[in-house]
Amino acid sequence: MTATLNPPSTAGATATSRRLTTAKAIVEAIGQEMETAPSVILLGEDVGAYGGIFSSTTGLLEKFGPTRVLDTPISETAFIGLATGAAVEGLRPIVELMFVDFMGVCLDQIYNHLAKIHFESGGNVSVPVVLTTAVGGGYSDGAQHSQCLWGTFAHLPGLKVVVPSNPYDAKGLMTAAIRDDNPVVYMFHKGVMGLPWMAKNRRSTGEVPAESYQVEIGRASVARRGTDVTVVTVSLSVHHALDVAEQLESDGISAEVIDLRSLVPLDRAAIRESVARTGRLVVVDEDYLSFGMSAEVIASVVEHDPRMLTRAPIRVAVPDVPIPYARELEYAVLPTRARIEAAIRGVMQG
Amino acid sequence: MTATLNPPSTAGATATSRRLTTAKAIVEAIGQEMETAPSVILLGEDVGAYGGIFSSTTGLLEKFGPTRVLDTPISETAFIGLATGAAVEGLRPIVELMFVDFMGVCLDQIYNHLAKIHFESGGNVSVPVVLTTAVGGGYSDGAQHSQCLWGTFAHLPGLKVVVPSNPYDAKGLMTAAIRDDNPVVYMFHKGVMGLPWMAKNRRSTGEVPAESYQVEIGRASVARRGTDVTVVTVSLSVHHALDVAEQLESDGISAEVIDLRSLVPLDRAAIRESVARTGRLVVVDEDYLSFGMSAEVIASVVEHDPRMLTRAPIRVAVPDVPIPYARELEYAVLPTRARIEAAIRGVMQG
Amino acid sequence: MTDRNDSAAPGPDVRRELYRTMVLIRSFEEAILADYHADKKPAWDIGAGLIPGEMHLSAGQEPVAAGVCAHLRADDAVTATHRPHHFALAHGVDIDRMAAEIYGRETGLGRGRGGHMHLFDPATHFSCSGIIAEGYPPALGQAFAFKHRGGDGVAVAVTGEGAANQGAFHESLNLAALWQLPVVFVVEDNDWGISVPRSASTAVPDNSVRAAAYGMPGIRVEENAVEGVYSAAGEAVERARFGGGPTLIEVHTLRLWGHFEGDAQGYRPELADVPGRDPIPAYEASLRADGVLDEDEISRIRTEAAARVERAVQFAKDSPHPDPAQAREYVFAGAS
Amino acid sequence: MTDRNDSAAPGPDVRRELYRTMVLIRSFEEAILADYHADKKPAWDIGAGLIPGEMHLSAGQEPVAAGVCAHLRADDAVTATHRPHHFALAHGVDIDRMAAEIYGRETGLGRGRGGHMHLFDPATHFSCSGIIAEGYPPALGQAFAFKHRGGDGVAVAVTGEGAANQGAFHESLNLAALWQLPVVFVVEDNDWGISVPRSASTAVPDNSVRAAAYGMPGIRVEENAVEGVYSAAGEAVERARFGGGPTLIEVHTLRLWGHFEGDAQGYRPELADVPGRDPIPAYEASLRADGVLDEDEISRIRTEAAARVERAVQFAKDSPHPDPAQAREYVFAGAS
Ligand SMILES: Cc1ncc(C[n+]2csc(CCOP(=O)(O)OP(=O)(O)O)c2C)c(N)n1
Ligand SMILES: Cc1ncc(C[n+]2csc(CCOP(=O)(O)OP(=O)(O)O)c2C)c(N)n1
Ligand SMILES: [Mg+2]
Ligand SMILES: [Mg+2]
Repeated sequence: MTATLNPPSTAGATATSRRLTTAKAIVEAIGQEMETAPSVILLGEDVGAYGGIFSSTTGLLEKFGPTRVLDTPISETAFIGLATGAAVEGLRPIVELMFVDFMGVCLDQIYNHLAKIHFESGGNVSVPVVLTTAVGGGYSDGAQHSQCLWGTFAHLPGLKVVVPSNPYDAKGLMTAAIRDDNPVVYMFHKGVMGLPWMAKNRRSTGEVPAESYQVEIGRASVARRGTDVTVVTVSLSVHHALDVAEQLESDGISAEVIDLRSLVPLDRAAIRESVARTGRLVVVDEDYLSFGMSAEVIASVVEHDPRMLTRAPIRVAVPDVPIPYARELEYAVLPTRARIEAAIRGVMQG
Repeated sequence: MTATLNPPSTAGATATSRRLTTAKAIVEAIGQEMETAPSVILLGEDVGAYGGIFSSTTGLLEKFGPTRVLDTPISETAFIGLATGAAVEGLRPIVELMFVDFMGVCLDQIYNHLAKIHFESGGNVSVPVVLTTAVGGGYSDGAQHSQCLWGTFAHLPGLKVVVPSNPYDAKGLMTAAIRDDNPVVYMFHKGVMGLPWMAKNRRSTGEVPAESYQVEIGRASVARRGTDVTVVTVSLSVHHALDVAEQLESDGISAEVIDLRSLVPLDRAAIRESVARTGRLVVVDEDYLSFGMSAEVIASVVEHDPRMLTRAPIRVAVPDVPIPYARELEYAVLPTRARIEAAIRGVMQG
Repeated sequence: MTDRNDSAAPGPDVRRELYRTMVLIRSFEEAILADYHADKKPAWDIGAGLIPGEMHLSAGQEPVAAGVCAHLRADDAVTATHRPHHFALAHGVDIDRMAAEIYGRETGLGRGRGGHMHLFDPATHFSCSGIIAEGYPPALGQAFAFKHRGGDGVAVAVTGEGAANQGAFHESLNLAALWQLPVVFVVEDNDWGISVPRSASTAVPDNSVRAAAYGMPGIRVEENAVEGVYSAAGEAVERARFGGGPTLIEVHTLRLWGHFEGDAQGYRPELADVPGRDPIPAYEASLRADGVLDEDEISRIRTEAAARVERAVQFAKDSPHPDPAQAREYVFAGAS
Repeated sequence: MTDRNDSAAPGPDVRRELYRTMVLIRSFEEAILADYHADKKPAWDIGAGLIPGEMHLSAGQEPVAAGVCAHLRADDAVTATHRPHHFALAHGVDIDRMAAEIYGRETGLGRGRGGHMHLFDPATHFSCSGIIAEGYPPALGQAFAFKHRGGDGVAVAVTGEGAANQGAFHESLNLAALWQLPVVFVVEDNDWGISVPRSASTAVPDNSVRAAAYGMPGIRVEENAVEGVYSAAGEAVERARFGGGPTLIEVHTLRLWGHFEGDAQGYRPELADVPGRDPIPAYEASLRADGVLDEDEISRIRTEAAARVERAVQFAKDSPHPDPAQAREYVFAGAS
């Protein structure tokens, strides 16, 4: 797969597009699919009247009623497992795990059942479930409500993993996820949703076509072209990386920013294609540093050809520490613009 | 940290050493610590009369009685959490998760509680728990009983992770784990235990000193010296790598084998020191390929200096597929001697 | 809790059928037992032989599967446990493809990918899982789908008594009762969870009392009585099918053999008594005494069962092994 | 289930103390409420201000904490939930260091690492957790350690009614009952799990019936009655302390404010009635009517509480922020 050049605020624009937040783009995709496919149902904690703690389901109960949009008890194992069984029988459930941090109470259903049934059945059973979940920190929610953990999900076979960074991709990936016959873990960072009650981020609102469309799962996008250094990242860190790249332009540093969008499948070709041109690699990852995405990106390049890297790559990630509560501490471990900038400057000198 | 040269069957030998299986070495370490420290207790499924499904607790109930060796209900969340609370109050529990594959029913207690309490308490609370668990496949136990998953545990901060490959290290690491004030996940591969009912493996039995000793957590060992290529691996794959290395000697290929022994802390210095000499790297990992140990090992080298690698490194791991049941299929995805040999030969030509 | 409705006692045809099902199951388990052990000697190696891996056989527990599944249609669902053969056969899973899966062949239910703890059969909505109690939640989803589409299908979810202490048990019962899903929860109490006796795992002597925690009917069937199971399950399946919601049934059954093959059961004090508690000879005797079956019929049923199992095993053995070159397939379904 | 023992009704000193505890808690929550919202405007930003992050306040639930903790010693343990302040204060956690933690300061219980859902105080064996029901299992371990060492300490484990449908609840009650651990399980039924009413989450109207599933006594206290809680908890703590094993207590309480701050509660039909159900004025009136407290005493108690809270908040605000250079510390304890 080759990456598509896709600064979504322009390429995604069509005659029918409006500016939406990422949250609204997600809801629109779900609503359109529910409209066309009666088999699509939605369940999870507070997805009904509340509309999703992070506004990922606003208005869907009103539109589709309580037989298709279901608030559940706080029983993640039971209701995620229910989604699996319903999918085996031909429904296409979207099921929300409120925070990815809660995966530990229900991971068995996710990785031993949802993820493996297709394989164990020799391909005879399909399990088309979209598991949506909120990730990320930056607002002092502490060690049990601020994690990204996409590395954990991407390590376990049988799950596709998508992580949109902007409204255009969010809608297209949601449509693709619902139509996919496989389990898809759909991770949205709270900071890209465009929520009215979080720090505002200009890249969380953008042009979104009104009609239904898909963004291909497994395809990275080049969020910004550059020639000196490749910054590979995902989710909220794409915004930060773009901010830094724009600012470094005036210092004569041309940074290319790759938004992976999917971790499984991982668009290794897109990473290599870019690094082949720049020779320099910075990986920015809001998940934990070790045994995760940042190393996988580096390995993808090096196992192809270590000489592609003219400098030692630099990883900007959470340094294997639980996410601290206090703001000063949290921002000392998050991949902030300052850390990204330092890494880019570092790899330019290196 | 620098790796110790430690072919345990010789370096570990002392006047008092006997040949033990890995399982017996583990039991001996636990028994010796229980003898000296009344705070050490042991709990888990079938750890009592049965002696542990993989013989990791044989005879301990008889020796220490039912107040210190406790069979539990099949309630991993409850009894692992119990271990955490007991440790907070000053006991030093060893708690067994029968197969690592079952982590999904109790991961919250492990990674959100056991692992994070020390940090969240600002260092005021310590949680000295040893979580033992069986890993690995190769005997057709299928997709839910054959996983390694050490990459998953190593990715989550707050847990030390040790993975012994032989009786000497198994005893010393167990002693160190019990004495450590931190949670330690102690992963034993069924294939290194020396069980009478599994395929025999000559490296699962070895010299073990009778007295108590520690193997430092976080220190790799050079299981075999070599000059042409560095093979970094862990657990049962160490045995296979050594077998292959011995055999390749006659073809004039000198392979160094690094047994990581610990994944957290990871002995990055030992990896680099070896690769600096050989310039060639093969990583052998029975866990899933992507987003795991194999990439982390490669990244550890490259982020230091990509020029250390004169050839593209090769990963031999489970290719992101659930472990199949049928023998032919399982051995097609496991890191077998044949695959390791091909990788070493490949990296020599490369 | 609720007493079983004796008016639902089975007539002669049903009784014969119950017997036939139990005999078929036992024949199957004996055949697997033999082949499993045949080629693991002299140094017993779990990974060796025609049938490698862990093997949890259901001998002694036939009454549960026979009694429950007698009420099911092929479009009803069953999710079983790590010890699944009796329920698979009683529910009508294709015996040839099931055997082939256990022998790890390409013709198996899962093309040899799953193995004996992972049997998936879309034709009979059958599945099972190697993780304790985690088969319950997917059964809820099957029941949900049946109900959502306006059908009258029922899902049966099975665990052992050891599994009834797992969190998934609780969550599933609550959700099923709350949403009034057409589920029948079955707990097979064989007194043991591997080496741990029920008294060392479960705070109450009778899991059926736990039904009250969810406002659903609960019933315990004693003495491994196939007809007791039949009656209790009949009520429960009917309740589920006609919108009355879930039921919890616990059956006091018997693990005739070890937890898994190779288990010497040194921990089991009542070991010597076990063979005498085999439910099949007992049921056979009662059917003979009641004039439901005579010697000829018994022998015919046994012969037929043996022959059917032999054909299945032969099918398995004659089937091709999976191609290692395809080991990485079936992780993801092709794009839709 | 069991009826509460009215003979254990509290005398005037205890009643005064219950009131004092409730007032202290409310003063604390009001102070946090004010500071939490003070500097998040005009565009409300959850991550901004003196106190950032999610904030779950316990106003309205004071009777539960006051009534339970009145029976505890400092060497008894309490594990609370994401809504932990009332239990922390009632159990005697240092109010200064608790405030400092909430304000994210180096002097906090967790040096600012934990935050309001992660308060750990070894001095009072207090802890809490942001994961629903997952605070129960560690409480079992504390109780186990107390018993194992031959002491008579008791562990109190708290969850909400929503959490009682989580697997950890079931596993913990079974294990505690099985091992007869000195635990008191407390369920705070405030009718809501965020936006989901109890009727949409729980198959039974009364969680105390679930105690029967573990053979332990269960009791429900109605009407947010602090003295009802006091009596029920007195029995339960005594039972635990003297070897009688665990008890389950559910209290029908009240969430006076939103689930977390910023929650507009549009989903809550009875919203207008809520302020009128505040337990503190009601209890105050009854103590006044019974002649236990007069206007002066009430005003003194309120003033003292306000002053204590003000000192704590001041301590917090005067305390240093953590040093970002130490953000990576405390992941592992130093080698022993
Ligand atoms: C979550 C989980 N924990 C532990 C196991 C290991 N295990 C397999 S079977 C078994 C005993 C199950 O006992 P029970 O539920 O009574 O079923 P039985 O084997 O008696 O049929 C155990 C502990 C598992 N498979 N899954
Ligand atoms: C396992 C888990 N699932 C979901 C959540 C998100 N969550 C936090 S509080 C809450 C509601 C809890 O309701 P209840 O137990 O009644 O306590 P209350 O908030 O009413 O005090 C939910 C769903 C969580 N923290 N943990
Ligand atoms: Mg059993
Ligand atoms: Mg509540």
